[in-house]
Amino acid sequence: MTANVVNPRQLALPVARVHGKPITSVPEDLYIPPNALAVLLDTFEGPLDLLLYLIRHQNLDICEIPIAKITEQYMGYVKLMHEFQLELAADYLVMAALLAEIKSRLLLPRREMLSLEEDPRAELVRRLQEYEQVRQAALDLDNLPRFEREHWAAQTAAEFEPPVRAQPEVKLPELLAAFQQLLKRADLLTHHQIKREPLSMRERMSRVLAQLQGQSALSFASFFAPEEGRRGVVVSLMAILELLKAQLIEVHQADEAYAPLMISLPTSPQAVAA
Amino acid sequence: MDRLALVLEAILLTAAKPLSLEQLESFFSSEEAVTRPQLRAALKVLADNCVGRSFELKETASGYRLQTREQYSTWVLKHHIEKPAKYSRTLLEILALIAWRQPITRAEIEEVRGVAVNGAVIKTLLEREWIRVLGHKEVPGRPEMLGTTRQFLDYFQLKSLDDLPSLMEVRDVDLATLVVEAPSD
Amino acid sequence: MDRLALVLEAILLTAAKPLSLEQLESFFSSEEAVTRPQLRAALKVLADNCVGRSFELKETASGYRLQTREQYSTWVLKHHIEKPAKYSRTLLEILALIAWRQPITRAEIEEVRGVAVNGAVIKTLLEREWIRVLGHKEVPGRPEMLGTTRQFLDYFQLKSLDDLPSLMEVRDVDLATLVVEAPSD
Repeated sequence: MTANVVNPRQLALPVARVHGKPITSVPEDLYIPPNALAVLLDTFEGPLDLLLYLIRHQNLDICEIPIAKITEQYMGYVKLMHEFQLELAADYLVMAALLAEIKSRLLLPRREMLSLEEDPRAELVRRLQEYEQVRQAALDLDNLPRFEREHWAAQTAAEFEPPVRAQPEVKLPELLAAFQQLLKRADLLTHHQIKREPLSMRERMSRVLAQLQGQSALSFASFFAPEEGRRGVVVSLMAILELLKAQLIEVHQADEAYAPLMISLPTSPQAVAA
Repeated sequence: MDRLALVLEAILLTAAKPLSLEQLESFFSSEEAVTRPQLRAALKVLADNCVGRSFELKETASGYRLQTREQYSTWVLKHHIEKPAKYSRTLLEILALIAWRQPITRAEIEEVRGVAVNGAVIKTLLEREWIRVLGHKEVPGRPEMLGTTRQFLDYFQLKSLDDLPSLMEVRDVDLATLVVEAPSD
Repeated sequence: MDRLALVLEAILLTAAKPLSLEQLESFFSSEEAVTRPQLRAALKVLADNCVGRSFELKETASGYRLQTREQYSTWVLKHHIEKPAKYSRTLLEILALIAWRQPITRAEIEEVRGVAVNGAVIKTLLEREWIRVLGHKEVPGRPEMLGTTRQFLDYFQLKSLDDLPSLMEVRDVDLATLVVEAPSD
């Protein structure tokens, strides 16, 4: 729905005064059936759009509009709307008030020239120009080649293997932050005291190695005695990790999910010597 | 076409959206050691090799896309029963104002257009992901400031807002030229 | 490539599924007067023009389609590697508890956190192979004791659990200096 669609003849409003010739009467073609009038009103984006139409329809320049003439045409329009009791958007009435003000000013005797900022005509021309700019921009935008109107994504079929699902990434600081929050909440430190026990860990390392002597392999779990409590288990785990790090023991896992970890002495002789 | 250009063609012909240089880079492993200049050169080779085909390589705001050329739209359109959406003047004017004058508030849109902004239009534009809320203006009521998105640029085949057509000129008003006529009544 | 072959290329590059000869025919108006033999000949031209490209014309049971050649699957498959979601705070807290306080049972985790442990979280951590069952606690119900794995250490680039900051350190360290903002998007 653009203004271009509107049949210009329907909008050929009577000119109030052309080159000094006084207005005769409202021509018959102004009396559009109310329904048609409502449709016409719909084709305008607002009072500025209607005014622009009236100006452009008479091949006038915005900067040189005969304010009085345009005002009269606009008022004629608004009056018509009232006569047909069509609900007119408040914006149209606001514009009518502005035009009426301009008109009344023009009736006043010429005093000293108003400055541009004070002159309501200048303000109206500025707004009309600004609006015309937007109206043109909207047309330009619509004329740009558009995706899925002029262009479509060129796609080839590619049905290869099922997609790989990636795991979320997390960094140590995030883990620390989560833990810190938890600690603050639970106030763990006041209730539980956990200390590193390097000495007991060294001792446990020896014990693990001793257990493995003469054995082909022992399950990882067999190094943990739950009756020793949490601390004991942690020490065992740390001991085993230390031994692994020092390559004093090896850990194996059968090639299946969640198979038990098996611990053994290393097979290479130099590692045993270490 | 060299191998890299062919791989890029395969990637772009199976992409759901435009891909940036950075995204294209991520398709290659570190062993493949594909550099940015190589990528750019291969994209150029690909673009050249689309001459004389029904599709072209287009760079928009979010990246590169292979798309059918405009002259084939007559036939391509027939895939769809419905014609592509036509947007109302209201929507296009509001979108144009947001595009050219962003960041802009509803009140500012209303001021220029001289009419109240229909909330449904803003909602449509937001849902279409052509516009987004850029922030709030620090004036009473903290109104939302609206701006366009990358998708908007992608849809209108633009690389950046600079590619928007220039606005028609606004001339200074010379009061002397304003025709002052005595009203008829 | 002749015009008809180009139009067919554009149609097939924008088709959601393979198109039969009959379906392809329906893209042309009666004025265009495209005959079956012409269509077949144009498809042959198109197929020949796909030599040296990343895609080929394939005739399947339901019709013709343009598809990526298999040798490009390595790269094309990477479209599917979606950026993974982030782990929840709950998961990180549980993982942290297991790391610092291993071996630990679910009941003990619940005691510290004050809420029931979501089984799905433990499952995720087990699947990710960051935690494992160290054994069973010799108390009624013989609950599983959980601990971290070598993969956990490897992932977080720790040589051993000793490299984890002590509880005191965790409490006092200024994490603002540690937590690097993940890049958005």
